[in-house]
Amino acid sequence: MAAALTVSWSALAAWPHWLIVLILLPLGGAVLTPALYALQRRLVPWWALLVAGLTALTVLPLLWRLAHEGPFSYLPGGWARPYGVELRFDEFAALLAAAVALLAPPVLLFSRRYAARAVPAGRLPFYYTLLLLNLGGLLGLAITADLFNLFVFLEVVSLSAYALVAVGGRPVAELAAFKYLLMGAISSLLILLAVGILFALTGSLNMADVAQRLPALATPAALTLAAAALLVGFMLKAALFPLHNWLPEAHASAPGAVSAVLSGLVVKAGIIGLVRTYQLFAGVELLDTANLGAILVWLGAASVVMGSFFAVFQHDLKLMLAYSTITNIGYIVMGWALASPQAMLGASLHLFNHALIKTTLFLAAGALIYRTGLRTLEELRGIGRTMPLNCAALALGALAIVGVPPTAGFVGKWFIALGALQAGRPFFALVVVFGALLAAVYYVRIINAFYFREPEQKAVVTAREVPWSMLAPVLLLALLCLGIGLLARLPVEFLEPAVARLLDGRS
Amino acid sequence: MEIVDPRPLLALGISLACALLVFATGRHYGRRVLWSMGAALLKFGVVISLLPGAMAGEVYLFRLVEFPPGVGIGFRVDLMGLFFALVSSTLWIFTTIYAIGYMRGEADRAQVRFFGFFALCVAATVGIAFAENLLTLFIFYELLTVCTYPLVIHKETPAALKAGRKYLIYTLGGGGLVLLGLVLVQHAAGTLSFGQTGLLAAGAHDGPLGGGPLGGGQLGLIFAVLVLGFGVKAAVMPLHGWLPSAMVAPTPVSALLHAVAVVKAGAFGILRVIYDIFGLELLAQLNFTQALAWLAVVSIIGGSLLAWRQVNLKRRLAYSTVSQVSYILLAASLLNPTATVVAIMHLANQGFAKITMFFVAGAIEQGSGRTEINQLDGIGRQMPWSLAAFTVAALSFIGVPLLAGFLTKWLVILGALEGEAWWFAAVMVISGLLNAVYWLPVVYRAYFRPVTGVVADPGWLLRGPIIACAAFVVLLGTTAHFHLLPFSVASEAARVIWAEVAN
Amino acid sequence: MLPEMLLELRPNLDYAAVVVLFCIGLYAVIVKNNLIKKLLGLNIMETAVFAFIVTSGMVEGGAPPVLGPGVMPPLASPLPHALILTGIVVALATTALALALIIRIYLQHGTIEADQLRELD
Amino acid sequence: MKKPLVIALLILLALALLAAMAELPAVGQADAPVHTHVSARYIEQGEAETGAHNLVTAVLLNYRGMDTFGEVLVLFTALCAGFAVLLAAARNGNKHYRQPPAPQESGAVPVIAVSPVVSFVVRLLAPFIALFAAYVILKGHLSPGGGFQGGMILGALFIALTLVLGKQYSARLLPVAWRPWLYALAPAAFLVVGMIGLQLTGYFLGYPQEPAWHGVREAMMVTLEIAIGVGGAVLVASLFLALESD
Amino acid sequence: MTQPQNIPKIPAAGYELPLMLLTGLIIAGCWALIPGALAGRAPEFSLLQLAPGAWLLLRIDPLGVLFTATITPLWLLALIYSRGYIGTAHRDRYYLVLMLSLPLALGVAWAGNLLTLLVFYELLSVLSYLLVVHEETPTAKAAAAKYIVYVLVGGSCILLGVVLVFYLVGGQTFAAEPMLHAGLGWGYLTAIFVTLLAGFGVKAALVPLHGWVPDAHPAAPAPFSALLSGVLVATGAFGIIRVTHQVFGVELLRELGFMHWVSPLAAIGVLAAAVAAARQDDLKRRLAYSTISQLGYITLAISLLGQELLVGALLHISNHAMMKATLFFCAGLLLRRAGVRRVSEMAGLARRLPWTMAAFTLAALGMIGVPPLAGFISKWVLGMGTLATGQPLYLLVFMGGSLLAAAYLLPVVYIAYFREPVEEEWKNKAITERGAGWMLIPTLLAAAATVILGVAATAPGLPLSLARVAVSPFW
Repeated sequence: MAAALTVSWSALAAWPHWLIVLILLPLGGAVLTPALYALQRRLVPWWALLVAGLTALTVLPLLWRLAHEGPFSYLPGGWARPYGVELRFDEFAALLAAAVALLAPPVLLFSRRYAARAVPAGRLPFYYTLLLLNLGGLLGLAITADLFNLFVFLEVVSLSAYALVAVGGRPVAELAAFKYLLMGAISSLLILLAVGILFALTGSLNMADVAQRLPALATPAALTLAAAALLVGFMLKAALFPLHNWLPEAHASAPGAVSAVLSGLVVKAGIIGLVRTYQLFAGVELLDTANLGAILVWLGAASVVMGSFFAVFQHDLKLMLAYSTITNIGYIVMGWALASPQAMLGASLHLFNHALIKTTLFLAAGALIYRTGLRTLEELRGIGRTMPLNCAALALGALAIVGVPPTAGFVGKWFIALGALQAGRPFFALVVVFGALLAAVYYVRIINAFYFREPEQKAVVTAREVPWSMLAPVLLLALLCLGIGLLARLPVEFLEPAVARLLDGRS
Repeated sequence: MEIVDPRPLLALGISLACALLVFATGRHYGRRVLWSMGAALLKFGVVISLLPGAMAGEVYLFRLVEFPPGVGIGFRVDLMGLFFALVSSTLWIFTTIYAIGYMRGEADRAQVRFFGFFALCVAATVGIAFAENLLTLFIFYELLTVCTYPLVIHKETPAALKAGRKYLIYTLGGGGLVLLGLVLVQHAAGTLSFGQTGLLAAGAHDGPLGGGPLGGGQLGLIFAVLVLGFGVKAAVMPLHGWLPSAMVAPTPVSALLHAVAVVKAGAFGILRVIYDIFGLELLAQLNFTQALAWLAVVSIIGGSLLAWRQVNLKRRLAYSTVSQVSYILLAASLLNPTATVVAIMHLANQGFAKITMFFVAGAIEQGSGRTEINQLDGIGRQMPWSLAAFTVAALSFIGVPLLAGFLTKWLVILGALEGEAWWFAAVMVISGLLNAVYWLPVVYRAYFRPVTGVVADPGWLLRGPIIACAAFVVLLGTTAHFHLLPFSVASEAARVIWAEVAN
Repeated sequence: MLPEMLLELRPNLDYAAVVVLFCIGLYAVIVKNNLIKKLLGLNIMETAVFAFIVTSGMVEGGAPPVLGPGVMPPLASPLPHALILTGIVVALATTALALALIIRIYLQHGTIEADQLRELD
Repeated sequence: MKKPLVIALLILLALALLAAMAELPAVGQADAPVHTHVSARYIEQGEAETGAHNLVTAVLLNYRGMDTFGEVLVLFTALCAGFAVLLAAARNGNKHYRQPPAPQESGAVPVIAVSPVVSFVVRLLAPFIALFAAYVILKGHLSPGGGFQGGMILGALFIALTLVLGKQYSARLLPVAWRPWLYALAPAAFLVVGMIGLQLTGYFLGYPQEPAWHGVREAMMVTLEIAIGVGGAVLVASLFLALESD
Repeated sequence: MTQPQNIPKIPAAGYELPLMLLTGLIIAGCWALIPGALAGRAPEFSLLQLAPGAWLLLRIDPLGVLFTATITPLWLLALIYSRGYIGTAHRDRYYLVLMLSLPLALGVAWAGNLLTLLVFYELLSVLSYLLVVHEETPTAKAAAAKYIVYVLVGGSCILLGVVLVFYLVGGQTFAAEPMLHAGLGWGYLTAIFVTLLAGFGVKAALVPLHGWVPDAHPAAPAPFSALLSGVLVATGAFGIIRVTHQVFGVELLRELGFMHWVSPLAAIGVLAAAVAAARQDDLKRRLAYSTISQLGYITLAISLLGQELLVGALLHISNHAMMKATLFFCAGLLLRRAGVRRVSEMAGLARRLPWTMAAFTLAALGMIGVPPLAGFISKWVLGMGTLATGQPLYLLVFMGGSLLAAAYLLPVVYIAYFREPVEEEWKNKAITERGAGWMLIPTLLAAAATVILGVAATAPGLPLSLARVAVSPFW
């Protein structure tokens, strides 16, 4: 039985086109959404959910194949590398793909009732379209192995993200979206500039090909500029301190489900970009990657501390969560830049886990706002009594993001801290712990306000649990926050070889 | 001999189930009481059922889950942990009875929260006691922090909230240090599992992705981080600030903080650090424990001096705890078999005596609303049973023979002498005297000052646990040579620890 | 150092224009108060980058890469052109969205001056 | 205070950029990697492999078809984004969201009184402009030009007509019921063509190279060109209409 | 002058008689042990293990038997006396504590090892607090507070010493062989000696540590003052004997020479306390200083390390107990019957309280050492012992002490008998011994015992013979 299952799985996974299907599904689904809306508007949320579900299913054979065969490529048009565009499914792509696959269905299910209220009716089809485009773009960005193609998908992601921030129609959100757009456009330009330089230097756009050709070059300044432009560009996208200041407003003022996607997934595009940058320049001896790494480590650490520090002083629940994203991006970048096996492993894990946890938190926060219309901790006092399940999910998410073992948040931080020691830089282990403490401080504030304060607002007293279609995804994700933590050895074993490969490529 | 046995998990599960049941159905008085008492008794039964086997040298293991490779949650019952679990589960019974009486007048909602979180705290304590590795210990240590918070702020007054905040800041800070230590240990040793003579003793292992060799400085850092981390909960002197503030909580909570769980958890953590993480041999070479011993001395003397200055009974009790718990640290840092016995034994000695006093303080407050020492004139005649128990506990702290405290004092001094450190012996003597200086006036007032005002009868729900705990104080002081009673468990635990060194 | 650099730059002087353009655009984005002007700055930057990439595909004396009778190598590289075509579309899209947002902001707040918008918060 | 600082920083940035640029292969140098590596193959075999005389089109639609697929997606995204931002927010009934303040000046697009001369010229030229657009689109894979360029011309024509003839007329030019399908046209065409390619060659967006299939290849590429053109035109036109909607 | 009390009839609590009977049985039991002790038997009983190797252990050796045989009768006398003396206030507590302290005192006497000694000694001391504070007047409270501080500090010192010994040689039983030996190192031995001597010295009113004595005695009720002076203080001396002879051993002490420091201290105590006593007007204070002085005798005797001297010390413990009890009983009678505390107020009281003053005179003479009373015997043995050890200088101290005793006790007698009473003050008041039988009988019994212990000193079973048996193993 088990053998038969295995065989059929491998047969299924062997179908070569899953990788392209992975991006065609959400993108195609998005393309058809406005038309579907015109035909039968009530079906649109279900349609989006169906597309997301199918996409999620598509990830499974890909993961299976990756786990058994290692990274593999797909060549659209059949053009051999480096002449065409290559898609490549490696462990890092898989991380983001898995995150998208896991989170998209709950977010879309949540959106059905939520968006009906939070988004003006006329904009609803475009809300779903943009969400699907965003997810599809993220998948494309994750799996592409071509520099320019990366840029294109990054633009799909960014453009949809800008619009999604503003889709709710709140004046604050529109300003925030513009700010986000400006920053995002600059970062895109920097990335494009870097792509141009690399192209001029190597005549190629395929990442592996470029990475192979770069070490032969004798142009330190150009290489440095390319690397710097890529780093700054992706750091902006990832909202690393000190390039973070577009993020809090944008993420906080967007509708809840959008915030979840933005904080959980879209900033990870920047991280994936950083990974790719690292892969590009890992072999370049002319470039002092250690120095760049050192800068990134410090920026990551600063993000951790500053993000938490700002979050401590926020009153708006979603702003807190947004600042917390900066902190967690800091963890990931720090882990990556420490460049020791365990730190990289931790950063990779945290990439996925943070996506999960932050989505949980934003959805739960969105549910609170959906019921009460209130956003600040002071106003939401005592909400734990009237919306106990939702608040329990939020509390579980909070525990996870603080990094309380055995939740999902713990594993990543654990390995990052170990990795800091492994790299011989215990200070950064201290930063990890300190960041967790600061996080504990502001998440405790949230829990305290929700559970241990008397309700003051009428909306809080009369609130009741959100409908099941919103509550179910929140609870499911909250349980996953715990479950993924408990099952963390699977991703660890999955990622260890990838990290080892990456570091081998360097040495 | 290691045996896989689910009973540790069962003990934990009983408390957890109790918490869930209370939260779910606790609005009904009878059910609340039934769940709490049932779970307390049941858990005591489970824990005590582990004792005979453990005394016979069996070690019960139960690994629950392993999330990153080599890092997981598991339970392991060795004698030291079992002793701690026994103390806390015994005290849980008494505290539950007392709390049922004490909280009678409170709103249902408050009671549900109280009993629910109380059960969670006790669950966490069992988790700490039975932790198989440092991570599990840490998880439950933090769970304890989190679950105690609602209890500390029970009254929801501004003062209570402030105290709760202070408590959290301190203990989360301590937790952070422990976490840091956790990472450092994992990095240095490549494992977190207890049950060997010193995780770090073997020097450099290879972690999952490779580790590095250890130097004295690194070990010192680990030691300092862990000891200070656990020291926050153990209320070691510069880190003790939260303890007196947390006195705003209702009495059963104070009992929980001081006797059943929290402070003990810190002390127990330090015991684990010394005996399991570093191991006696390594520490003997490193000389770190000297520093810990002096830290403990500062707490012992300083705590007493501060207690002397308090005019509020519960605050005096609180500072007294600062002093008393450091006995454990002092004893543990002496690194010889006798001191090891008392380091473990004092967990019980301090627990029962201190809980008696807190219960009495609570009964007085409940009956008459008096909280300051100078209001206690003549209370001994109005509440003869309670104050008799209080006196027994006070005398125990002073170190009067045949009471539990004498045993502690005796063994710590003996341990100090064995460790060629007579000055610690002197410290113990001075501390005993200081205890007399601030406890006897209270007793004196209670008995020899004219009666003032009226006191309501505390009722047997309060009086019963008080008397029982005082009886335990006497029992602990007189039953050293009976098999399966606390002292023999503690000394067997110490013997096992030292037997490993001898091998 | 500077003169040396300029000397080295001489064959790449075309690129210098790109750099200047890029900086001008960035200047506008940072300093200009009007959101439209910021957007224009962004467009200038985009243009600079496009110019850079197209320039890199140029070849001395080369023909456009459109084959046909009489077209002789050397040909300019077709790849940068293709990239830029996509790039332009992206820029168009960004600009369109930015303009839409500016319109919304203007409708909501009655101004598109950055400093006044800051005060509104 | 701020400006000099920015200028100083930008000069520093410019120097850094210049330093990097100086190291790049000289402009126009024929043996630069840009010309010797990937491009060389495009130039040498592009026509044979793709059937396009215009090598830029060959790259766009064949070698790097994915990029162009991305490009149309960006267009589609921009379109949706524009709608998502611009479509009336006031019409939603949610009390929790602040209503936008009444615009201080009426309308985003002022009503222009169109002179009869302009109106006449536009109407007169419209067919020719449309023809030109079609030419640019269809000719693109042979000579300079292409779908996008043609689409822009078409879009501009639409705007001009709307301005001149009014909104009613635009609804006839671009029927409301068709619009969602037109939005989707370009990416959907890529999907379909890609799938046909998949069926024919085993690769998404693959084109059959056997001489017997050249016609099909041509058809596929032309389809894409038209789709891109229409997509571009629809983008420009729709955003223009959306701007006016509020 | 305090107002003479109007001799209230104290209602019986009902349990006095059973208690007396019980005490009588205990006395009988203790006395029944004497033959065995004379035969040199020392049975042991283990009670309880407190800590590993640390047992609570009873060992009924001749020394212990001697002590118990002497002190238990005092309890009976005190009980009887209390029936007449103690009012109804806090009476239950008083009797409870008094009866509890008896077994504790037995425990001290029979303690088989240092730990047991410490345990019973500490419990006895702490419990005594309740008796000192009995009257709950401000002076009583202050005195009791002072007492408890001294006791606890002393107890802590003892604890240290005991743990040190335990650490060095384990929980050894008291035996003829000393526990310690020179090989343990000078530092440890010094520490042990200092802590133990200081600890027991507090109780034994060794001079720099005597501060609580003059306060506690006057504050306590008379029957307990008698026990305090006769028994509790003596437990300190008893402890010192155990320490010097059974923990260290004579040889070791000689070798170490610690006693050269103790003897002068004790000698100063004898003389200085006597001088101080002479200066007191409060009778019980005067008696208290007398106790310090007399305990000085005992300490001095112990410190000189001679066999005869030790016999004399033991003898003096029992004799002094009896005489001092008599004196305190008399003081109590004077207070209760005449309302008199001060010596200067006693003028002519002998006419109204003839039996009382007769007993007082007898005991005072005994104290001074007039033959053939008890005091003479012990002082004679002490004197002989001093000469035997070849330290005649200290003989002078003993003699000086006696002389001074005469100086502070005889004036009391003189004033009571021969000074004319101030008529106006008390002639109309009913100062009489009638109805004071409960108090008078034990007083007279004690006085009689003073005589018997002197006259029949050499009878077997009386202290002298027992003391010789008890001491013999040490040499």
